[in-house]
Amino acid sequence: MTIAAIDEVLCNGCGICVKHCPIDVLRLDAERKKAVIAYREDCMLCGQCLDCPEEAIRLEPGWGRPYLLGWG
Amino acid sequence: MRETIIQTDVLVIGGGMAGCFAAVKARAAGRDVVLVDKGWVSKTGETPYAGDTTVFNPDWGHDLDAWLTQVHTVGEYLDDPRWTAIVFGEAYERFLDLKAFGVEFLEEGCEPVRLAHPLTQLEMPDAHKFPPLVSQVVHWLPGWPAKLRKAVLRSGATIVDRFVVTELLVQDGRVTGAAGFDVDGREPRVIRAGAVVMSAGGGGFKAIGYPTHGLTADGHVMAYRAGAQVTGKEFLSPHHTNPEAPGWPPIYPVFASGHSAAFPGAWHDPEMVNAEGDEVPVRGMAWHGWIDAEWEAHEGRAPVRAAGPPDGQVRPLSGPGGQGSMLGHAAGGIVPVDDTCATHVPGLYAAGDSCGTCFVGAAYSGFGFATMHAAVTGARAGLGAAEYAQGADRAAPDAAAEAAAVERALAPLRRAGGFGPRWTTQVLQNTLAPYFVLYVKQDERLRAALSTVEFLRDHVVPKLYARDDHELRLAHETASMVANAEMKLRASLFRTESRGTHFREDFPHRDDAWLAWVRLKDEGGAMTPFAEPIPEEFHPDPALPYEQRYPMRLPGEEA
Amino acid sequence: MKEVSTVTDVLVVGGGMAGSFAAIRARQQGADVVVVDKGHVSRSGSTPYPKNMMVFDPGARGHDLERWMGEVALTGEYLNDRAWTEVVLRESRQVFDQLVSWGVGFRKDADGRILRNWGVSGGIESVQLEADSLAPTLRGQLLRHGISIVERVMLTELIVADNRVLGAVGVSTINEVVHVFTAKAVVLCTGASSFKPYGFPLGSVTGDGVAMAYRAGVEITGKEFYDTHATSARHPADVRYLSMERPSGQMPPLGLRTAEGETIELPGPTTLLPEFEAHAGRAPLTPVGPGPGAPSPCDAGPGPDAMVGGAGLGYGGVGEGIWPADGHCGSSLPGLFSAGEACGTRVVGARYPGGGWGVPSAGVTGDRAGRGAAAWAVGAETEPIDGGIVAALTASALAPLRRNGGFGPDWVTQMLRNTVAPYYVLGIGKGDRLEAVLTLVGFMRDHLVPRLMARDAHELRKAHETRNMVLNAEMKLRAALFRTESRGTHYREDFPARSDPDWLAWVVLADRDGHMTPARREIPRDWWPDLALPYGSRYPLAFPGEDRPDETRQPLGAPAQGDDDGRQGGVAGGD
Amino acid sequence: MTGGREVSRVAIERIDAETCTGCGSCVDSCCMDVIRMDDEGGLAMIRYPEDCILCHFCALDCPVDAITVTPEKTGPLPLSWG
Repeated sequence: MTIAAIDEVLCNGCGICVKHCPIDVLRLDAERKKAVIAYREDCMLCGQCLDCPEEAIRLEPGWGRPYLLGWG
Repeated sequence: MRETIIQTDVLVIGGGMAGCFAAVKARAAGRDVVLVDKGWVSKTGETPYAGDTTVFNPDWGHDLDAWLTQVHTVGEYLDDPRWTAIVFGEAYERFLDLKAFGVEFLEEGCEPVRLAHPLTQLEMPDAHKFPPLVSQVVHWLPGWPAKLRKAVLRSGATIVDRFVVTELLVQDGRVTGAAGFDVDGREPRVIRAGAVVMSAGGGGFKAIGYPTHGLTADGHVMAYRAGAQVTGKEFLSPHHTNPEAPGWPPIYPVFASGHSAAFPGAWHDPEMVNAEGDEVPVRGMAWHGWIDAEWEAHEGRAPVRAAGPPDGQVRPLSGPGGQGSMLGHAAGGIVPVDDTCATHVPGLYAAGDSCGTCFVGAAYSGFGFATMHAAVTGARAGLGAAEYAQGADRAAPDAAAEAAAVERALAPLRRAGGFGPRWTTQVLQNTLAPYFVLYVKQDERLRAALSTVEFLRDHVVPKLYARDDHELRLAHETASMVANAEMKLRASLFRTESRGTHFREDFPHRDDAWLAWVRLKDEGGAMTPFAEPIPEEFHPDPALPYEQRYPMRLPGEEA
Repeated sequence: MKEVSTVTDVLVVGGGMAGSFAAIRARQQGADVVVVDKGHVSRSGSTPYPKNMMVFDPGARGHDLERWMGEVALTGEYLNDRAWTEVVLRESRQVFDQLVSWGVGFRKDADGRILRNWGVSGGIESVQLEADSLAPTLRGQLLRHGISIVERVMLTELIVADNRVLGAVGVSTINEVVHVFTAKAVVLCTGASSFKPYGFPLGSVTGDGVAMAYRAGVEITGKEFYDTHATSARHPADVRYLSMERPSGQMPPLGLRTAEGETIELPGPTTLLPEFEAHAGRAPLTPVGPGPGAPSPCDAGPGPDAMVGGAGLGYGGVGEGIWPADGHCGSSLPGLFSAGEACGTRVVGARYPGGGWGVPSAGVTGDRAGRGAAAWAVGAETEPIDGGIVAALTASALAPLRRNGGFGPDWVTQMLRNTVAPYYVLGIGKGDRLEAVLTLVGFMRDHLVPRLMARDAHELRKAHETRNMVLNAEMKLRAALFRTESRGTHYREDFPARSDPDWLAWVVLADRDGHMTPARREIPRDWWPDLALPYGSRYPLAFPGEDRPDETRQPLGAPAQGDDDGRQGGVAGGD
Repeated sequence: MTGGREVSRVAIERIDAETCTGCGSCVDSCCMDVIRMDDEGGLAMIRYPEDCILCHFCALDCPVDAITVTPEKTGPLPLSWG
């Protein structure tokens, strides 16, 4: 895991992290007005979501990848 | 899905430093401009990671010849001094542009603080053998990329974020626009344009540990498929990472602080110690490490430990963190045919890391070079495209061809099944990541990897499928990476010598018969490499002994 | 550096089903026996997992030797060694009785009768082992028979002199201790060869015995065939999520649903059909029916789930391995015997018929190898071993531990797995792809393996396992390249059909002057299929891309001569 | 080398020190030598988590159900040579 969590309480739904993520890991939940980790497995630890004004996003070290066997 | 059509004079693909400059300059020339990015303009590609840029200015006591000599020698004579001179020559104007955009620089009094080349502050074993590293950098202050974006908006250009361009539209041998889709699942689009600027950055393989994440060679591949030539693919910029926690800590906050020169050694790992406890000889004077660590591993002396950024802690190095990371930094890309960054395809212009000016040659000797190269080529491509768009007589759009292009863009979404983009990307990385493929190269290993890449190209890529719009983007990125892999392998096989960051175990020395650029072009559907000779006037003096022509010792050349 | 020396008559390497039978039989013949295992006897290898056991019971309804032989020949596509098939069939009952007498549990019906199920391959019957009964019982029997067990010791090399095996050298996996075994006879019961796959519990089965035997100059066979285990795309590493087979005795799926929603019947437990479907672009594949079988403490699987291949990566299984030179599983190297999945009896041929052939084959070959080794030991003297040889073998066994630097076994294993794992290498082969991968494996063999390093005894074991896996990869690639046809679980896109009679032959690999060299062993003519029969009747299983002018589409596994008394149904678990 | 801390959070996840009696059955159960007894407390410890192949025998054999195994297993990136 790399992007660990988005603090639901702190997140103000501004969408900056969604905009700044270069690989579309984050999406905005329109109803709840909260950013969500939509594609965690694609996170590459670039850290741009740390631009979050509320500091609601936590990253973790360690890069593991689920084994993708045989075929997709 | 409904298909939307946008009309514009100039379409700019990719919203980093180069794309923003292209948009602003084309707009200033009076053209309508649309700037699209698969991410968020100004926060995409390498741009947000740039802590500084290089500015050549005679009034600051800079000597052009000395700057050119630095690049020429470290780049091992594969630079194109004509472009190097253009980039340095226009750097100060672009610097003033940036200030006009509102970008703030670290200043003392009213003068920007100029820092010497960081390597001059390090003990480099062979330093005395190289010409002095005279290039300097200036630092912008945090938040500068947002100013770029604002400048584009102020210019009146239209920004389309989160839009993935999948192919260029070509009609009667001319580029007439592009087609793609919106990653948020809204309608696919066709963008008709009088001219297109490709500024989509370099090409990596989604490596961990260096921010080439979104850079999947989309621009190179689209241009190549449209008939452009590509160069510099045999070079790479090796970057290492920490195997216990690759890519950690994330480097963006450090870069974004605007003080990247502040952290020790950056990616050069100047003090590497091998498993025997011996210091690892650091080769050359390029900013990015060469294959020092890879060679130690190859010789059975791994693990190699070094002080890693950004905290300078000593850790075992792992590599290649780059996994064939970028093309030779700002050295390779789409071949420009003139100084307006026009390409072999009328109507297509290239800028930034997408543009193969070869201005640094076989190794990246600078610091802040890439950003300035992006600004200068971006501005030139923007103006060139604007002028072309003005003169271009627009043929009636071929609606059928446009619809077909959109269908190709959505094809993976239409397939019920096939091969997943993540699996395919992993298989590709597994093929290219081993240091003994793209770092310590050798004919039969390169051919073996190529055979796998050809299988992926012919059998897997046509069957890529996507469950949603996000995977649709992944599928197209995967297809680009597979094509880019073929480019890197073919160029590496073709250059039967070693030079710069291209090292062949089976041809371990420079061979001045190879004072040529390797270019790739499509011939009857076959990717075909050929050598473009470098003008004699740029050759090193053959009378000089090898060691003086090439101060960097390649593996096996140590005295 | 501590060195432990052990002298015995018979050294049995590997403490699974085959090793237990070999050790106990040899002991019963009066030989001193030592069993050495790199793990813990009853928990290492594949013995903890089998669910079914084929038992041929003369006189029992439907137990017709001729017809059963026909079944195996048909599913094995005539590449089974009929002599061994018959031996295993005939002696399976003794093995079963022995297990029962030792207290191994078999599942019974309400009336206390042992459950029987008809095998997936039509009319072959098997019984069901109770979960987690076989291996612990065998361990108890080894101890009861006064056999000394040496555990957590990995053997790295056989000691050979004057064309005779004199013992073996190994290292402890927990501390820096070298073990030197002097033995008159050595029985390799080290199991199958895999590449530490995910999703099928073969992590400790790395072909160590086969590799040691190959390096000692004996012939290896059956390497071109592929293991077809698949696992769950959601949790590919977890055996409980095996979609095709589970350790719990859960039923295999009757079919697969493709991405297009089409349901395809699975013609048997071990075909390349899922690979073919994926290769054609119809993944993801979902197993359908019959759903969960008998629950077991191990069965936490969520039921049918998108399936991916490659789980049993490299696993050869029954009948691939060291070429048996005689009926006692001896080899071309005097004093060296093999049994179980390390022994290349080719008992089931080119494709596994399902229904539990692993257990009886291991029992029968273990029994015979044990007797053979004891008989040899009785007539043999304990030869003094040249200290120089031992010193050299010891040095190479410890070499990875002595290196300051080099390549870590995990990294090299990862490189190897990344290279051979993709289904389009060993599963759906093609000349150029096999050659390309062989190039990279050759680089690993020549450049990486000699520089393997280990930080501790645990990594030392892994370093030697990695070395053996690289060798096994080369064997599989060379054998697959050599067999220029498709047959059973060996498929070549560039040779998509069986080629009779040219390839009615076995492939053997041996070291010839330092080069791995494949060769043919002809199959006796009277074991050939009737070449007058139409191709489709000889080979009911259709390969993609093969030209079947006389297509009959006979479902695979149908009784050979249209004999049908409703025994179809594929209700047995996997092996 | 492994893919990092990630690995220790997957496959065999934890052995509960409170519950573990130090009987060692899990050490015997493990065909991959993942589990060892620690030198101090004589309790079982996860020593080489990256080698866990999720055979589950440690958990199945544990008389006091002290072992947690998760179905997740993430793989190390093939980055590190030595």
